[in-house]
Amino acid sequence: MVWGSMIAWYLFLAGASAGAFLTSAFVEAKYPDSVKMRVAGRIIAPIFLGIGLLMLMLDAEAGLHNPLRFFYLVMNPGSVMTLGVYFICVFMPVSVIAALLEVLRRPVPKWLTWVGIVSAFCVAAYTGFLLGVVKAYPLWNNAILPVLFVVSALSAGLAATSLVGLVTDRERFERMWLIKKSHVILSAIEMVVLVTMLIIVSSGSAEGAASVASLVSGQYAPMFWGGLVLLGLVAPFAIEGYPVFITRKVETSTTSMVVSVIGEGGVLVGGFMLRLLVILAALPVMYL
Amino acid sequence: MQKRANYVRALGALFALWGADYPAAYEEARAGAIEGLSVPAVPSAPVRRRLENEVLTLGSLAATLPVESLYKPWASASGGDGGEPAQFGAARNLLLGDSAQHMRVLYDGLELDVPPAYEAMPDHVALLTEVACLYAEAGNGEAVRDLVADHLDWLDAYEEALAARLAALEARPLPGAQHHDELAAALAHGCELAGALTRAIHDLSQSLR
Amino acid sequence: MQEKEALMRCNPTRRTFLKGTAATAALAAVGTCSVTAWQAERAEAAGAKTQGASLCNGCSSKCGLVATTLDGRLWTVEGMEAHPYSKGTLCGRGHGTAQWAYSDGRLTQPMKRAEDGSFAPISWDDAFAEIGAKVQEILAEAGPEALAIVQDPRPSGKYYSKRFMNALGSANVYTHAAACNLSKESGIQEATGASNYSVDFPNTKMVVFIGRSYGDGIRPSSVKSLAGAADKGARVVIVDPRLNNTGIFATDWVPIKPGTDIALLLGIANVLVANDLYDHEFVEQFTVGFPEFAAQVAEYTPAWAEGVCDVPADTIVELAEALAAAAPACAIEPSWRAAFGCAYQNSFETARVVCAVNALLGCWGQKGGALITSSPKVGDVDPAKFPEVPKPTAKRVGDAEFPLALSGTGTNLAVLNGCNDGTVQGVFFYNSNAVQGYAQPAKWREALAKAKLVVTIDVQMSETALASDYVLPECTVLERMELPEFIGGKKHYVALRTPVIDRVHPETKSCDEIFVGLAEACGVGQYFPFTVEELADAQLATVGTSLDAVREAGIVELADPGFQFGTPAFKTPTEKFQFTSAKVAEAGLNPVIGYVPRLVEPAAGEFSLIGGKQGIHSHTMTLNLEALNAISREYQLERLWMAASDAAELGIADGDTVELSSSEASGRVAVKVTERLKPGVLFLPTHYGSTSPYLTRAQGFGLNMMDFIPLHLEPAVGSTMSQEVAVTVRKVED
Amino acid sequence: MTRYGMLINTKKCVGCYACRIACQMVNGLDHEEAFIKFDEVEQGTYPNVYAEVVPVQCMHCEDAPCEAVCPTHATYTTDSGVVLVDEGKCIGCKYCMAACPYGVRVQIEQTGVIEKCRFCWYEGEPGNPPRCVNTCVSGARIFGDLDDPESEICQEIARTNAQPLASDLTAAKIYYVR
Repeated sequence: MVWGSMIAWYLFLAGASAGAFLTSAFVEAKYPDSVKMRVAGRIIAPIFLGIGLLMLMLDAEAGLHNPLRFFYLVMNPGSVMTLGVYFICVFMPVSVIAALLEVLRRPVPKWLTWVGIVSAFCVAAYTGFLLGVVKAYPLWNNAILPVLFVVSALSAGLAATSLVGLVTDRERFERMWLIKKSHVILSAIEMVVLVTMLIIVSSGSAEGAASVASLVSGQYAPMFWGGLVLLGLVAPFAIEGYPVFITRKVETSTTSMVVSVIGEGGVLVGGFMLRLLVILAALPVMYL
Repeated sequence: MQKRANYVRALGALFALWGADYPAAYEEARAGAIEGLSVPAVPSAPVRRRLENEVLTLGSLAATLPVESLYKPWASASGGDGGEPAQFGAARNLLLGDSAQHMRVLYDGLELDVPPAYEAMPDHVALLTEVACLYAEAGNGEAVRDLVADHLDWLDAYEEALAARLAALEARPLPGAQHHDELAAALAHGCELAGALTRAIHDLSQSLR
Repeated sequence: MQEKEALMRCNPTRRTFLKGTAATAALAAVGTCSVTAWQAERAEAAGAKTQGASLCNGCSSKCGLVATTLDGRLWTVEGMEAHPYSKGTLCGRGHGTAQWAYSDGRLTQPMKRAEDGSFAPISWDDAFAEIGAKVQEILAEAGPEALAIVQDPRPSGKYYSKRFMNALGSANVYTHAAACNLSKESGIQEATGASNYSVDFPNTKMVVFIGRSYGDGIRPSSVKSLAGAADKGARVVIVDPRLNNTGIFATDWVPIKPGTDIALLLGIANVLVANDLYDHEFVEQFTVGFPEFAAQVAEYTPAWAEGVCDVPADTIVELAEALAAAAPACAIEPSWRAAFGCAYQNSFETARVVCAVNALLGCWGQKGGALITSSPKVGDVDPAKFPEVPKPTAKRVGDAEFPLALSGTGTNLAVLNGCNDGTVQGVFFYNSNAVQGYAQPAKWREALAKAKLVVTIDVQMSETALASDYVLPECTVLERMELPEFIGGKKHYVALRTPVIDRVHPETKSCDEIFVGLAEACGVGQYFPFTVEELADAQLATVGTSLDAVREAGIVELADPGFQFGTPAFKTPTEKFQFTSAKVAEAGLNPVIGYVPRLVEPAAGEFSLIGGKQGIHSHTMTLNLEALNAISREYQLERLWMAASDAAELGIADGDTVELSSSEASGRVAVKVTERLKPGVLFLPTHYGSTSPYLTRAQGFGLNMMDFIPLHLEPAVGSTMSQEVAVTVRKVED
Repeated sequence: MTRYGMLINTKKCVGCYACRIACQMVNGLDHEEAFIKFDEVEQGTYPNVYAEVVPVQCMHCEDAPCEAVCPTHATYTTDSGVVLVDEGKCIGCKYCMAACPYGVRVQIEQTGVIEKCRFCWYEGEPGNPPRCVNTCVSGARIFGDLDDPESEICQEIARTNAQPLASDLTAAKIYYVR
């Protein structure tokens, strides 16, 4: 396979950064008083994206040797990566300004948040289309992958921001039912989308089936079942779902705190695993 | 600068084939040692002989020579010399690469001629360090900096090559135990020497910045 | 070692490497030229580009090549258009071996072996002196017959080694043939009086390959002519346990049990004779011994043949009838090493049967048939300048025991036996890795250990060099001048190996310089008072051209030999095609061409092991070249081939590691499971398994087939029976 | 206008790797970097087996996926249909390596640039012929202008009805006789 973990990190961090920004916008709208989470979201966004871009540059050796060439990245609008660069050129400054304003305790103007929301969605989606347009790999070349990446980005961003919220502002966080509900829903949606993608890809072509097989039962099965499905989807779904749908009461004990942290962490690990496995397990269409 | 250049040159000279009178070369290297830079211990005579006959001689058993061309692409890949790129452009482990051609141009400029034993290796570390010392002695700091940057940046690759050769020897020991131990000691000593030289060169280039 | 130099001003005790006093002005000049500036400046100024012609040394074809150099450095290599073998193209080896000159794996100075087996550099003068003294010692004690030389013929090598050995009074001059095609050439010699023949591909309707693969043992011209014949719709039959790379041109593949090609051919001969499909006119007029042959061949029915070689009887009948129909524009191809060059106990006889079938088809000298062509001969040169070397009195060691071996090559295994029983005490090897390739390496090492003096002349530290007392480094092919190479065939040519680049290592010498040095050291210098240029010019003058003319053109066409189709004059004692040969009878074998079984018959559970060449390697010489080694590693070409059905039975999957073992050795290697192989047979490419620690990229890479082969010499011919072995295979649980 | 293409006749290719080495030499590649790769294809079972070696290299597709996805437009197509990489612009992001269905793009270790067969492009002209065609020992390769019906390549394509390896994947300009 061409790409490795560096690009997997980049795709995950770009998605999570967009998700974090969207979460903070959501919190600002629904829970104006939850300041800590909002600020956390807006600080996480530029940091994650910054690290992601650094990873991208480290992986592009020729660019690393002569950085001036990165300015050429805007030259081919037909390429999804160039579109991604446009979106990032909007989203990165917006998220940095938003973060600065939050740090200096100045209000973040509405229009800026809306620009951030739109560009965040675009960044999250672009990471999916980046792989989606490549006809050579059936595991990538399907309509569902971008959707899966967006959902995963949202739940990863939410998890990252909630993690901070959980640790710093526990009481209020426990009462933000909408956040906790959306957590569960996002995990559920991600599971459904993932399953449908695997089914469609494996029925699409022989190489698609082989890629899925290598995920489900082959070489990558342990990482797929352990890392992505259990730790990344089922565990968070159960951990978040239990208080929301079953006991319907506010958890305060330290054990539930630890369990929630594990749940949020699981989502993050699952998010990275998803990108890594999609890159590594993809098998090319045979031309012979 | 002069003192550091002398030390680099003394260490570089240790990679040449001295035969019987290597002790004089070692004393001279130790005498010029710069504070804080360790000088490897003098090896025993048989180990030194192994080092010369079986490591520092082309075509010998564990041949790993301090010649710049071996650790750099043979010719500029883009073929920027008014013609198609070279037959073995980017290949390594080949003698008389671009670095050797450039050193020959440099020697001609300085009216120095290369002894026959080094005709295939004008970019041998012994010669490179000697030219560096000549430049330093003439007070031409800029030339020394150029030379160190252009032609003395591959010593870590050389050290790795020596270490790899030692590992290969351990993996497949020679039948003669005594021969094996002496050669292993020679390679280890070679690594030490290369390490000392790398540090000395680094120290020299720092002092010029 | 290093002579003392003028003391340096820097510090009086220090020794200087760079001679001459540096121009102080230049030293102090600011803005000296850095590498990047120099490269940029060099980019504009088009460097001094020169082109030179030479002959590749990748294999014994010695194809013509044109090398382009820039500022004295090799830049690109291409095939020479006018050369009959390369025809403007160059195979993989040609490009790879051009890299030798600059390779880090080269021998750069004479080496001498110490008691503990390690090697240390020695100067040329000391080496010559010590070797000379040892040779004098042997001459005094055991006489010239105790000296011998083994060489893989190259233009200068074959002349100088013979002249050197004969000057010392010894007739023991051998080529590598005993491990190459000695049986085949000796067989063809007994039947037709010529040591080889070629198929007239442009006009042929049908050609049968016995084990030979133009796609693996590549000579560009033969691949082109076969491609041309296939394009014209000629029927190309491949008789080989393995569907080799010539399969792409084949119309049909006849998988056969190894070592039984003789049975298939006799079956065909039986059908031709029994059904009266043979060329009566040719047989009556131009052959002797046909009645005895016909009587004997009567019993070799297709049914009998099927029992021996496992090829269905009706396939044999069909092939015979197809050949008869296509006759005389058809032929059995002479092959090279694979099936009966030096393989089995019946290799010599197989070669004779091949010629017999061609005789029955009446295709000798016919259009599309088997052609015996001439080669240009060098005239006599002025004896004053090039003194005659007296003919040695004693006969060559091994000629008595192996009378059928070609006089031009002899069998070099006689040297191995000679070392063991003391008749040979001093051995020279030139351009030959005998230890690794000519017979089982352990046996060679054992024998050479008994010799008093072993000297190897090579470009790298091969296994043979490791078993020697002295190793003398030759400069590589693009750095040296050699004697003219005369090329025979329908047209005659002469080509020349000229130095294209300056010598990279001044301490290396060319073949002629080495032999002159050795001769002077051994006291026979008076037979070498000339340089290679003078001799080349003299030789070329005898064929109507000159050194400068050939050096300029790279290759010159000589006087037209006036080749005509039609039955050739057979230079046999009877001046006819010999179905029976008196010389074979004298050697104690059945004079009439007939059946000889193979020596080793694999039992149940055992496999036959066959070897073969790959297009990017030449026997054991090229594996350490990085360009070629990288391909072998990337495509895992060192793997042992196994038939899919056998692999299924043994539970072995493609890529598994197995342990291959025979009575002589065992070793581990990865497996290639394929349908292109007859079950019961394993194929191992014969380039791998080097044991020389000096050849870092080759050592321990794959297995060396000769390690597995017991030492057998073919009766009366003396070639090594390189495939008489039964092996077993076991999966290795990792 | 000219549209350069190549014909590879796998019925003549004996798998001798000469084209790979010649290509490495003329493009100054290291030994592990190769613009040509070889797929060995076995069809049928013993003893009716057909084995061939298929050399695969950049197909200089007219709808080149690598050019489409290249963000810096380092990959471009000349007006004579040869797909090239402008080494000065390539950042080594490897997107083209992922997009190429034939997997023939190679990262040059020395510069980090992603390169491929250039038809021996030099000073505005492809090789005359490219070195792999020039050194092919069995004449399995023909290079020429696909727009010129009289050219040797067009006539050979017509005569043998040569087809690209996978016409559904890309509009490749290397035709194979198989």
